[in-house]
Amino acid sequence: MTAPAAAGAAGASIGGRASGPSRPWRALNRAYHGRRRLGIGSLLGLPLTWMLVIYLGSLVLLVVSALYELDPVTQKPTTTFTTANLTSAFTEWDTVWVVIRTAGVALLVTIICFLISVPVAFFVSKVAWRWARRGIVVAMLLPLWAGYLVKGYAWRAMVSPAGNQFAAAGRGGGGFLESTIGWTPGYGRVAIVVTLVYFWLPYMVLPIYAGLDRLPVSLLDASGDLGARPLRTFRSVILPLLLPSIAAGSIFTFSLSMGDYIVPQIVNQGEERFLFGSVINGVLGAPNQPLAAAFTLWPLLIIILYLLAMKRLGAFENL
Amino acid sequence: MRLSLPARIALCLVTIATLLFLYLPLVVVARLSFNPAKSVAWPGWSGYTTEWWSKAWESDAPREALLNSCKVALVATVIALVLGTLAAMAMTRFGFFGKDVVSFLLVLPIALPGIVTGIALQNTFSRTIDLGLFSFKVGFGFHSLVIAHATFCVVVAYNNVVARLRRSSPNLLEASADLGAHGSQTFRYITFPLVRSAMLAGGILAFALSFDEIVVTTFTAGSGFQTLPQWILANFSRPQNVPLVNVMATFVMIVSIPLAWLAQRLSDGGDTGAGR
Amino acid sequence: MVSLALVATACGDDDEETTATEAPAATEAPGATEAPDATEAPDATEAPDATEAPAATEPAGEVDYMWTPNADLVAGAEGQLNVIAWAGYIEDGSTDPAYDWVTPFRDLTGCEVNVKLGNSSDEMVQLMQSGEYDGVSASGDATTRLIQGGEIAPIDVAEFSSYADVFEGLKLQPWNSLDGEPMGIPHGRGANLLVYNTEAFPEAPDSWGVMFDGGTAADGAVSVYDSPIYIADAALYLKATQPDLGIENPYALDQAQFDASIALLESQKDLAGQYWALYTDQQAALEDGSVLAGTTWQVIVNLAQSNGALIDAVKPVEGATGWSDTWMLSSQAANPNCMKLWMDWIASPWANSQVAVWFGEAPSNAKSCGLDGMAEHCEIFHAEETDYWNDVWYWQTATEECLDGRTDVTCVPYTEWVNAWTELRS
Amino acid sequence: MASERSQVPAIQLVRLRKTFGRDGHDSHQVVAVDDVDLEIGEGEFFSLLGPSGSGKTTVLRMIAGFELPTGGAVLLGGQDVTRTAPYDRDVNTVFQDYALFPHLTVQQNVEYGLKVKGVGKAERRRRAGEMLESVRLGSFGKRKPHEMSGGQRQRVALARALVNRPKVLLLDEPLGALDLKLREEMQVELKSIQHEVGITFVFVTHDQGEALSMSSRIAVFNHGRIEQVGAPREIYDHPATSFVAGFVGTSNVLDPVTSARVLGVDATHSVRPERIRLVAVGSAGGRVDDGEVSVDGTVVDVQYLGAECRVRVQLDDSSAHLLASVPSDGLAGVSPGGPVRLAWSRRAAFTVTATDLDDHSADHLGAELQQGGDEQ
Repeated sequence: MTAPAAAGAAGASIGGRASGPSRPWRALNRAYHGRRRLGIGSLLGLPLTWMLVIYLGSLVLLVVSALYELDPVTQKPTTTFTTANLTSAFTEWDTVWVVIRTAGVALLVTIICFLISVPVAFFVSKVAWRWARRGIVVAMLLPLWAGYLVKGYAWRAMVSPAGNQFAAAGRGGGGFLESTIGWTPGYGRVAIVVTLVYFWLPYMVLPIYAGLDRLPVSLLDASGDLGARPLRTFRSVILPLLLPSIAAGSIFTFSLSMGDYIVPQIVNQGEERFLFGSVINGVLGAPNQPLAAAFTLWPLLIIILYLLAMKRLGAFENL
Repeated sequence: MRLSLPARIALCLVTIATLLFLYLPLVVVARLSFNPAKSVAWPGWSGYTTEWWSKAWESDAPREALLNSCKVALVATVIALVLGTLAAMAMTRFGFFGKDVVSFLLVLPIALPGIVTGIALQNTFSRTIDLGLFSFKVGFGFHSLVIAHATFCVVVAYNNVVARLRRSSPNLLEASADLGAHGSQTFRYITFPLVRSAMLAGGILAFALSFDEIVVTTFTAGSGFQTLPQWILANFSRPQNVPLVNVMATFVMIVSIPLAWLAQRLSDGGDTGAGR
Repeated sequence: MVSLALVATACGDDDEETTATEAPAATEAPGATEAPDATEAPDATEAPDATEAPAATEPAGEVDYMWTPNADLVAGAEGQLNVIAWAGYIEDGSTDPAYDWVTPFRDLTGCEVNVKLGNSSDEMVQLMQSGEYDGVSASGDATTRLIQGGEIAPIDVAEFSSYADVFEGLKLQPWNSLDGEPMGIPHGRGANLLVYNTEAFPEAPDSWGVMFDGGTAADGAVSVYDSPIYIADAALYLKATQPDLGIENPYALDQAQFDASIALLESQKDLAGQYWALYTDQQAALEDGSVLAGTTWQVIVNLAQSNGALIDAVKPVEGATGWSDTWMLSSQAANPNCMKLWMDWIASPWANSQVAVWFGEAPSNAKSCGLDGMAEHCEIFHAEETDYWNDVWYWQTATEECLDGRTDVTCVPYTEWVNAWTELRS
Repeated sequence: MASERSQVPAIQLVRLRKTFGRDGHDSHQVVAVDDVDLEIGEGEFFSLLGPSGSGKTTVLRMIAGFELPTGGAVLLGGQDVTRTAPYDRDVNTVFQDYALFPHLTVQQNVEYGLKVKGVGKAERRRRAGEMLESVRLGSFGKRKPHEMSGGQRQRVALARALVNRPKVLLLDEPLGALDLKLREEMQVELKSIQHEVGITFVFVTHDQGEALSMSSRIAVFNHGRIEQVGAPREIYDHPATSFVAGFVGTSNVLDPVTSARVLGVDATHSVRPERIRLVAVGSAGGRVDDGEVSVDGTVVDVQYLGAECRVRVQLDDSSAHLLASVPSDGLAGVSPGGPVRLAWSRRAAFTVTATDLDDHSADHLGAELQQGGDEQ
């Protein structure tokens, strides 16, 4: 008959080179058994402390620092409380207008990304030859790796406008677009939007692709079987099911566009401070740290509200 | 869903156009790195020189910046992996009050615009923090960059590991304990091997994220420490160095492509242990 | 004199050029490395800024740097220093091997130089407030803020051998001293010039009216400096064109004067084709002809001309704003000895002349102009002409207490300038 | 087998209780296991049977040590292990999804338990090899789990647990993922393995047929409580409660009103369909034997199941339905809408305690009707 397991365990020593945990380890392991809170605490303690102390703490400090007055001569924050910075950030029409404009651009970028992503993702996941799918997905991902500045710089070289009759020798041709197709948006708003779309497009394509990939073909067939034309199927079946994926993608396209200030610097060659990021950067450099802190409350609020809205749509499970 | 042939062709064309849109600028930069002139004007296909490549090779500043970027990214990635994996294990193994808040907190650094994160961290690091018993100042330098980068890289590591753990059978850890393995053994023989490739994929992504970061870096880098993106940004405003920027940009692209491919493979593949 | 070699290297970095320029040749100093045709551009000789570069091809390495480091400071040298500087103020030969005043400094003192480029005075102040840097090349519109903010440590001139040679007119100015004590070492000065395209303006313009009134070929293609301090340029123009406003000093504006300046800047938006914050933006625009006139720095003119841009620059009749930069030591400097050595070095005759030629400004060290090949540079930049600088209004920080001595009104402080500029630009 | 063993039960559950939900908030709490007392003897093949959500799996997980009881105690071989960690219990588990380690080979999976206990390499290789042989997977050692079929994985999971020679083997619906044919094969195999190794098997299932065919004893769970413990025949023939009657096999449960009318006893009764005869169809008379009771009704539905048919009858003067299982060849003239008379032995009807059958198990019951009585 079978030897009881205890004998099996005793047999351990026979095998030599016992690999069981040493005594202190055993004690520690036993201490954790059944103690759920201890388990959660020791796993989550370090990351949570890090995020709370370093990140959330910094955000709180930032908000607090918006409440201090700026010394007009030395331009350093004083220890006097004031609400002037908040007033200036939230009631001055010029500021609010830039915020609206920036949110508008971020939304526009998000919508354009969405409009491009859906047909592309649909093609890759449902139409393209099976062997090509993976390749196309990787191909979509690779430019993400080329580096933010590299790509920004690339767009500068793309849209660089042609010189006029006063241009120096060799400077008449303009960038790639001008010299090959004879047209370029030039530096400015269009270039900003195009560049932002370029930057964040893969962030939208990927979640939508993943979402479509999870969507069984039978569902689409069923819809077609019930008499829905493809567009109807798209609107009534695909779109609602894709909503979490779209929401996840839009977090990136929206919030990354919202805070950008490098792109306007690279492809906007000194027109007005088009995006709010540039304004914040300008104020910070003024230097007016408290006012800059007050200004950052705008994107902070907008993004947190946006995140909460997207979370309701289930975006976080699709990030 | 049956699509008509024209619809399929249209979708295919949109995809091709998108790929062109994604790659054309990169090709332009790569081509410009061989351009004899120093401007961003398109040379056509006439001029060609490898002068900039050899200059970049000899130049100290970009090489040092590249090295700095690698150092920061490496250390930040390691920290992010530890924090992200711990968080992922906690979040998949336990249900607890405030779990939503934790996941929100983890996503926040990457979702908030870099300029907000940057200013917030700069503000904190530059302060002398008085805790009564002792006071300290984080200050700026290699360490401040690592802290900042690790903070927004955590979510990348976390996402990868969580995805892997969610795809794995929830019973694996219980099975291990059931077979007599203590917590430490279970981690060593089961949990770690399971998430290893996900960690590697997350690590590569975190590395790339850190390596490429410019906004938060601008705010949290100290004096005398320059990463490659900082070097590139600084040299946008130095006309003499524009060709070197092209070279470094092209170099980074060439190096990162195999890495990207590897990360993609690792995060897709791996055994999932779904049981059935 | 061994120092003949000094500007020789300015000719270029490859052998071909060094030998080719045996005879004195007009060179648009800094960038002329790759395009020999640009160096020979016929217009170049007419350019007032063109740097004379006699081609004495003496071997490098035997250069007399005309500076002996302070032994006490060298003894305490920390091995490195971190400084904030304007682009072009610190060159280690990586941009152009002919311009390198960092390597000799490192060899002489053992101090590595780490540079953070400041894109504007405002940014420099912000960076200095972080306390991370040992020093800064501060313009007059930054120094007041820095000194008042306690960022700057006073200097003991005895530690600086170069100080004695600095032009008297630059010493103990309001922007580089506190209560009669020097707060830094003057570095050089220059005027903000009016740049114009020589094709669009066959006849050189002589008034800032090109930028404010319009009616010229440059309408819609005017390039404006994107900084709050530019409000002073508008005020300076109003000072000449609307005397009844009573502007005495463009940095001392009461509310009415300030509002008039802002109104002028608002109307300028129709003429503007570019607001530049990065000097390369303006340089590129000058080269491709999208900008036909604008406020500029000499260094930009030099760089653009070396790329073949058909441009020139003048100081208009209304006078000009300008800068007198000062190297200052941070009160929180981690490497004070290296910083002091650097300040002394940069104001010494050889290094000072290198910077002046590269950047395109008047040197601060009187002996610099005595170096071979420097005479013409000093003449072009009016280094030794006191009169020239009379109508140059060096950047200063506006304060509530009017800088022109008025006591019956309060002036608009610089923070308001910043707010007004932010509003204007958004 | 030593006699002393049988005196100490392999497993004892004493007033075992488990609630889920937020601590300290009674209103949110769900009682999963409610004061369960149970003794499982050495060498038994014991099944925990019940619908999903009835608490049987939670009991199993508490025996294994994966869940801490909210109250009560778990004793293994007379020893209190209530708060002992899983790795310190002589118990092994076969999981529903097998939980094979995906990154390890089959051989490594089986060796795992020995390895973490420090058994030497040669020894554990030998024992794992033997174990794999005994589940007829001797040549599969180098494969990865995902390269195996469902049945093979199931046997690997079994081997991985048994190689540790546990005192008790816990099986959590191990056959649930297999198709019908394979499942029947494995039932036989499991039974023979249990016979061979002679250790206690605790088998969780919601499939009453499986439980009846394999077990030495069965505990029927409902709503966190044990409704009945007994040998399969006892459970089937004498269900203690209406729930057991309905859940194990198919049963007609007569409420007290109907019982009073038909049987003359005012209590809930249960009758198995196969005990009911069709004594008369239409006007044709049939004989009701002594000791039999009879009722009249109308045929609602006839379900053909091959060897037999199930006839659903609505009783006259009542809304109650009865199900009769009759041989297919005795169905002449039976058609929906026609009158019938049903009869059964008084001894076939037995009193049960009325317990509720929740919706879920009702569905399950419906499914059981399809399979008919072939489990018996």
